[in-house]
Amino acid sequence: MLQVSGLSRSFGGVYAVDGVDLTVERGSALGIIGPNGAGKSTLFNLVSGQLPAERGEIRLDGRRIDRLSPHHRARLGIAIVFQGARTFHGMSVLENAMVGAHATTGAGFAAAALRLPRHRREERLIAERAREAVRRVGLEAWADRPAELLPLGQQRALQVARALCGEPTLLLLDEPASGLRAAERDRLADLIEQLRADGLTIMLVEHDVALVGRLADRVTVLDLGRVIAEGTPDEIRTDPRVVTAYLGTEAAA
Amino acid sequence: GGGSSASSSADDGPIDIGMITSLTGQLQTLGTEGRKAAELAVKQINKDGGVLGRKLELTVKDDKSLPDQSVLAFNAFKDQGVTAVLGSPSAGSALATLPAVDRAEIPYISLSPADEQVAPVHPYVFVVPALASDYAERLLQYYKSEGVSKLAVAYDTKTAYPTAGYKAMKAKAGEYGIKVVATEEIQSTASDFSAVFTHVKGTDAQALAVWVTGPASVVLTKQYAASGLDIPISFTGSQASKLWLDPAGKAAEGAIVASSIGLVGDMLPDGAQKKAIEAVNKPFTQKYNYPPPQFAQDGYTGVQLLAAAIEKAKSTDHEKIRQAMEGLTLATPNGTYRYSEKDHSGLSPDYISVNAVTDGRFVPTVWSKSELEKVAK
Amino acid sequence: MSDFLVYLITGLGTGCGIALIGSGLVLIHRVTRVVNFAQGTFAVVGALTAISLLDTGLPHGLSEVLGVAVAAVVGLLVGVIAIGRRGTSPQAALMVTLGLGILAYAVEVMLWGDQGRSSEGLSGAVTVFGARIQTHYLLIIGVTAAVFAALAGLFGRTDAGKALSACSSNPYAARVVGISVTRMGLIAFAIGGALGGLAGVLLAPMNSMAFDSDVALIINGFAAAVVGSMHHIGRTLAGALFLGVAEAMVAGYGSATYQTVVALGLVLALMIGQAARTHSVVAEAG
Amino acid sequence: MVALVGPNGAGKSTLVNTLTGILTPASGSVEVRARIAQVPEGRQMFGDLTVDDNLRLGAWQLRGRGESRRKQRDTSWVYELLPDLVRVRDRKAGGMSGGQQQMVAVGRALMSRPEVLVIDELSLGLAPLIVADLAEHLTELNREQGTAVVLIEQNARLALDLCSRAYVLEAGRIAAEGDSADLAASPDIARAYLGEAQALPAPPDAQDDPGPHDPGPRDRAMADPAPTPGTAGTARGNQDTAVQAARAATREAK
Amino acid sequence: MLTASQLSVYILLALSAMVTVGLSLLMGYAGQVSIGQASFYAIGAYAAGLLSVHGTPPLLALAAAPLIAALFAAAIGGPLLRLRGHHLAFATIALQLILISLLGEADWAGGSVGLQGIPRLSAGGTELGEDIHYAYLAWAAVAVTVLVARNVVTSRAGRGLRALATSETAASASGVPVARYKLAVFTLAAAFAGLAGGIYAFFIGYINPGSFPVLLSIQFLVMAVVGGLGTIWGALLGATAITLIVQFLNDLGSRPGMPASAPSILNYAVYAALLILVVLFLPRGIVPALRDAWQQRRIAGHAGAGTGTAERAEP
Ligand SMILES: Nc1ncnc2c1ncn2[C@@H]1O[C@H](COP(=O)(O)OP(=O)(O)OP(=O)(O)O)[C@@H](O)[C@H]1O
Ligand SMILES: Nc1ncnc2c1ncn2[C@@H]1O[C@H](COP(=O)(O)OP(=O)(O)OP(=O)(O)O)[C@@H](O)[C@H]1O
Ligand SMILES: [Mg+2]
Ligand SMILES: [Mg+2]
Repeated sequence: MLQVSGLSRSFGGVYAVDGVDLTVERGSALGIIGPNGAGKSTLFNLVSGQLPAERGEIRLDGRRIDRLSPHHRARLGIAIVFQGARTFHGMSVLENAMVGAHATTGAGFAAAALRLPRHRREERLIAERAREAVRRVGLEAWADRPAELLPLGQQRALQVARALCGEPTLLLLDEPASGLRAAERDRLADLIEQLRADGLTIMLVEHDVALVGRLADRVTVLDLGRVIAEGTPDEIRTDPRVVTAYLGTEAAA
Repeated sequence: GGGSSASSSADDGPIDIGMITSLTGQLQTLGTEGRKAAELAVKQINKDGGVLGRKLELTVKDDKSLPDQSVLAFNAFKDQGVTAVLGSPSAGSALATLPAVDRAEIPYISLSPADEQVAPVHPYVFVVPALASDYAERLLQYYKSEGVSKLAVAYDTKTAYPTAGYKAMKAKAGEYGIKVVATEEIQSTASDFSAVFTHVKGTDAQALAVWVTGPASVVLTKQYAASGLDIPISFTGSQASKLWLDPAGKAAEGAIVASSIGLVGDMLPDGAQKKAIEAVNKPFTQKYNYPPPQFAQDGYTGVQLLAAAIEKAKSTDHEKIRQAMEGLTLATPNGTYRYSEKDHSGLSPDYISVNAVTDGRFVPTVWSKSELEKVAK
Repeated sequence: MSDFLVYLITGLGTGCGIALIGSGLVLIHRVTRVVNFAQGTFAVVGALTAISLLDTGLPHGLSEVLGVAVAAVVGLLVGVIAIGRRGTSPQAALMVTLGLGILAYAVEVMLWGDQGRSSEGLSGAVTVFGARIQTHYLLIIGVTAAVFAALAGLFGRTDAGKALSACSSNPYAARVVGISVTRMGLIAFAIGGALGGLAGVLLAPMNSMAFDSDVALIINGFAAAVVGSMHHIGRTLAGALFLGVAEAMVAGYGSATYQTVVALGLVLALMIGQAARTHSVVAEAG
Repeated sequence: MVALVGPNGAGKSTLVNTLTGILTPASGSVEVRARIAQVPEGRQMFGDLTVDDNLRLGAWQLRGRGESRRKQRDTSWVYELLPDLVRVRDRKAGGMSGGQQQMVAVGRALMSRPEVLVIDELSLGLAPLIVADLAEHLTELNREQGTAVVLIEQNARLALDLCSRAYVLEAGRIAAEGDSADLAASPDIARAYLGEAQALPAPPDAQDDPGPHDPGPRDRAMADPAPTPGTAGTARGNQDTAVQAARAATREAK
Repeated sequence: MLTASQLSVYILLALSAMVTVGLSLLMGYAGQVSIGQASFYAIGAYAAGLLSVHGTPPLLALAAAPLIAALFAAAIGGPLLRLRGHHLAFATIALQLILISLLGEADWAGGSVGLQGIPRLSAGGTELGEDIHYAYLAWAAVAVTVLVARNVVTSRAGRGLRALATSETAASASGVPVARYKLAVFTLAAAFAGLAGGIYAFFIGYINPGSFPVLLSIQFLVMAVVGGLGTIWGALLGATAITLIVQFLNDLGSRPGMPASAPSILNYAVYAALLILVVLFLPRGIVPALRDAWQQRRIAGHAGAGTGTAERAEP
């Protein structure tokens, strides 16, 4: 469903992503690993449109999207959960999730200002969808709390909830499990598996190789902005290049 | 028709007079001086038995040099049922208040020199300071006497007073056989005017007339002194005070500055005019240790005119006062006013003195001295 | 040709005046994240103090130095009130400096009255390549050059400079590595005050300084500082000089009535140009 | 070496922040007689300074003169420890990748040659390879310079392997403490893992007024030295544990 | 029954309130700083003034005021809103300076003298001569402004705004069209200011560039901040408090018997001191502070959800 070809982006002359090609099948889960600074987050930013690409193209279901604005891509069903917490301050957990619904709703200022029926209908829809999403990630107890006071783990979950509110078809997760304890980690993994079961396509960046092994059915390894290996988790785990560049000996065991 | 003048017509109570002036903001220097002198005038008049045997009572309100605040103040005076209002020195404030004045039909003695207040005439509005156009005419007369035939004019395009002055100068120059060979548009917010002098150097102008208000005039003066431009420079009433003279310092020496006759009172021959001037100068100087600047004399004169009009009208009725004003002739520190139905700015250019700054003082030029002597008697 | 030179140098002169105000703004913001609306006040206080001292017969030089010193103290005071209280956010502090600027009006009117004052600077004019320039401009240009060299050195080379920048870059982290954020901020305000005072005493002879002269000063200085993103010393200087020269040139070859309009317009265009090139991800990074 | 483990929101960060004096305790006191350095939660880069400057500022507190100062400012040994940073040493830290920032944060803390090193999340966003190296280096430090380490680590296994003592935090209180080996065996750990988000102290001022000027946790932590009643509980809860942990840490420092 | 002077104070108060509500929306919800809001006030005033002077029916001219201000905002907003933080703040102030400067030059708009002879509002032959009419008009306009603002902030759009105030990146990733939203709220705020300006023009009957100094913009900013950014009630309260305090101090300063220096002391020092105290001790503004206080009392009151924490932590 997603084809990336020859994608490149540099910062201050140094290439962060350098001619990356990859393909993601609908309903599949692609794991992306690689050393720090390999270009994983940048790749996600390029796909979700946060950064303009310098070269190469991105196709979603065959349609070129690399010139589209981020919110436009969101409307096409691409949702991203950023590395590090990015919750909206001064808004409750529920409201944070509701923001995600922008991708699928349309009532604008005029509708809101004049309280048109369309607006009311949408508000109801958004509200219940947000509740559902919040429940799904296990935050209902926090629904009305200011989001920025959530501990790290919950903030991550909240971002997933926000993404779900947009009913995406492709979900980009950048280190969703970092900072999570085993318990939260498992809950997150379960959630992601459910989502896959619902037919969501997933791209996952993670340094927890075990987690990647559990969730991804294919893994791409980046280093210095280039794809250095590609295959099933097991192939990757034993790939010598990957071991030396990334895993290190005991982690592989 | 004559709006009756509510409370203050109670026949023996004091006569309420409102004064809108700028005690804060851009023009606070002008407003504060005007207030001082106006209060002085009221005190004097009351000491001499008041008007119609009643005391004058002056209430001051601050317009913060902002138009809408002036309107607020005027409305307040309207509620208070004042007999008349002395208006703000700020042109913006004055013009903003006129519509309200026209509706309320309360005599409004304006201390702002904006030409627009009297053309067209607003029935209840009378202007005290000499208009920009009067200064323009006077300066042209002076230049004629000096044999200047080619004149360069620099004026601040963003302020009403200089713009009016420039327009008048350009219009009347012909009558005095003077040609405006260079027009320099300047900006009172600018901090450098070397361009003006460089441009004027390039022309065959014999003198430079400057129309500008506020601090910019100081900057301009200093830079003129350093510019090496060798033709005389002239300023207008806006510079005829220590607000300009002190900071300009040495640079001001020799500059030509037109001013009200009151500013050079002590150099006039004895006579009615000199007495009128000393009536304010002496007590004011006693109280504040410096001679009253132009704006102070305007405030003082404003009160005098009003008092005379009320006296003449034998009533505090707004309409009656207006009529009295229109027929009024009165010698004041600013000169002798002659208001009429058509002319609500009663002062003629003859009462404007053209001075040269010598030893940090305004000294009438020879020509001006002789001119003033004609009216000073 | 010589006309051009006059415009250029006078432009640079005014530009330097602007730059000095801007430098204080940048310094303070770079350490405290506070846009100090009282910066113009520092200049006014410095100038008026120096002028009064000159009137009492103190010699040039000494009077100016004292003026700068007083401005520095005022700067420190402003700092104490604006950021002294724990947990005052930069936005709040901004409003406080704004308030203090207005408060200063009253004090200044009390002390010096409401009338504009000025002093005698370096008198006379020199002729450079047939262009006649006020000597005082050269002084301003010289001092400004020195000040900016010093600032660039401080922030670019020294650890102290880095530590100062660190305070605004991430106050929390600054505390973590043991930098006393508040003390640094107060130091910045004091130096900022001195810079403002310096600008004041240098501009006093060229202008008529009154209690409300700060508005014009701060607006130009703000323009320059913003060109430098409230952070970059060099770009601030460039912005200021650009502003000054642009005004002089417009006045010289166009009409002076449009000098502000054109100059501000150009600065705006410049900034929008810059902004178009940076992207939100990068802007939000760090 | 002391490990703090516990579910998200247990109060570990709040605790160590009171340790290092970033937050002032609502009651009780923390005394630390040692040079203490912290790797704060969420990296906390000096975004617009270069990586190298960030590291050097780590040594800000060390008031050396001349030669010793030069030594203190020398960052080369950090680059040997974290070779990935060499590539970006002169780039702005704000632009760095998550992991690179984490490395800088660790490096910056090490630069101050601390006697007590407090690390809030060691392996956060770091590649396995690096984590291994760092773990090694920490034990080395602890063994050779006797540096005390207070470690918060998502990977409890790793934490307990590294540390001699461990405290299990839950909902702002110490649920268990002791020799990490025993704890590793005990069910307490398991409980700590299963700590439910719902069991967490609810944050205060829930219906807070919206608006961007509403400070986030970080600003807030700095903003009010005396937490609002809402947090007081949490803070007090943290605080008594804080004292103990601090003692533990300083004890090791001696 | 209010006197004419009180009336005119309340009218100007209402106009400030309208501008401030817009500003609070812009700054508090969308995180966009504007120190040049008076520009749109001026544009509205000049639009209404010029149109009516050239014979457009006053009511039509009044209706046009917000539209023209909005159009102007929409036009310049495109490039302007690429700027962030201080850059935007400066841009707005620069914009106002440029506008004032150009108006001073524009003879067709009265130039430096200003625009005279603006007729009074008249609806179908009957003229709104009395100030009281303008008071009704102004407060009706405030009501509309508040209603629209409330509707916007409590909507999908409003959430989008608040989101992009924290992180444009995250907001856009969630499908919020950042640029368009910024422009929309910028335009809306301009419309509010424009409407206020229109009423101002008809009420005073004369406008000149000096009627809209930069200080006015700063005044609006102060009102918004003191009241509490991002709260509509804060905007109203701020506008009211500041206007009334300023008027009070002003009257006090020129009372007979007051020393000559009283006006500047009161109008500058006291005003500033009050401002500083509010900002220092209620940094988030009056309304949020009141809300917090109310929260505390409620929490302290019945041991409800709020105190759960403390209890659990007690030994
Ligand atoms: N905004 C930026 N400015 C400058 N350089 C950047 C920026 N963003 C990323 N880089 C650089 O691009 C490279 C790739 O960064 P990226 O964040 O994609 O790495 P990553 O694979 O996500 O690493 P990690 O696993 O640590 O998150 C890094 O060298 C980083 O320094
Ligand atoms: N500034 C704050 N204001 C109010 N509550 C806060 C603040 N900071 C933290 N909290 C609350 O205090 C509790 C402890 O937070 P803390 O970050 O210490 O947990 P943690 O153990 O570090 O979690 P994590 O493992 O995710 O880092 C949490 O419930 C959190 O919501
Ligand atoms: Mg990353
Ligand atoms: Mg933590």
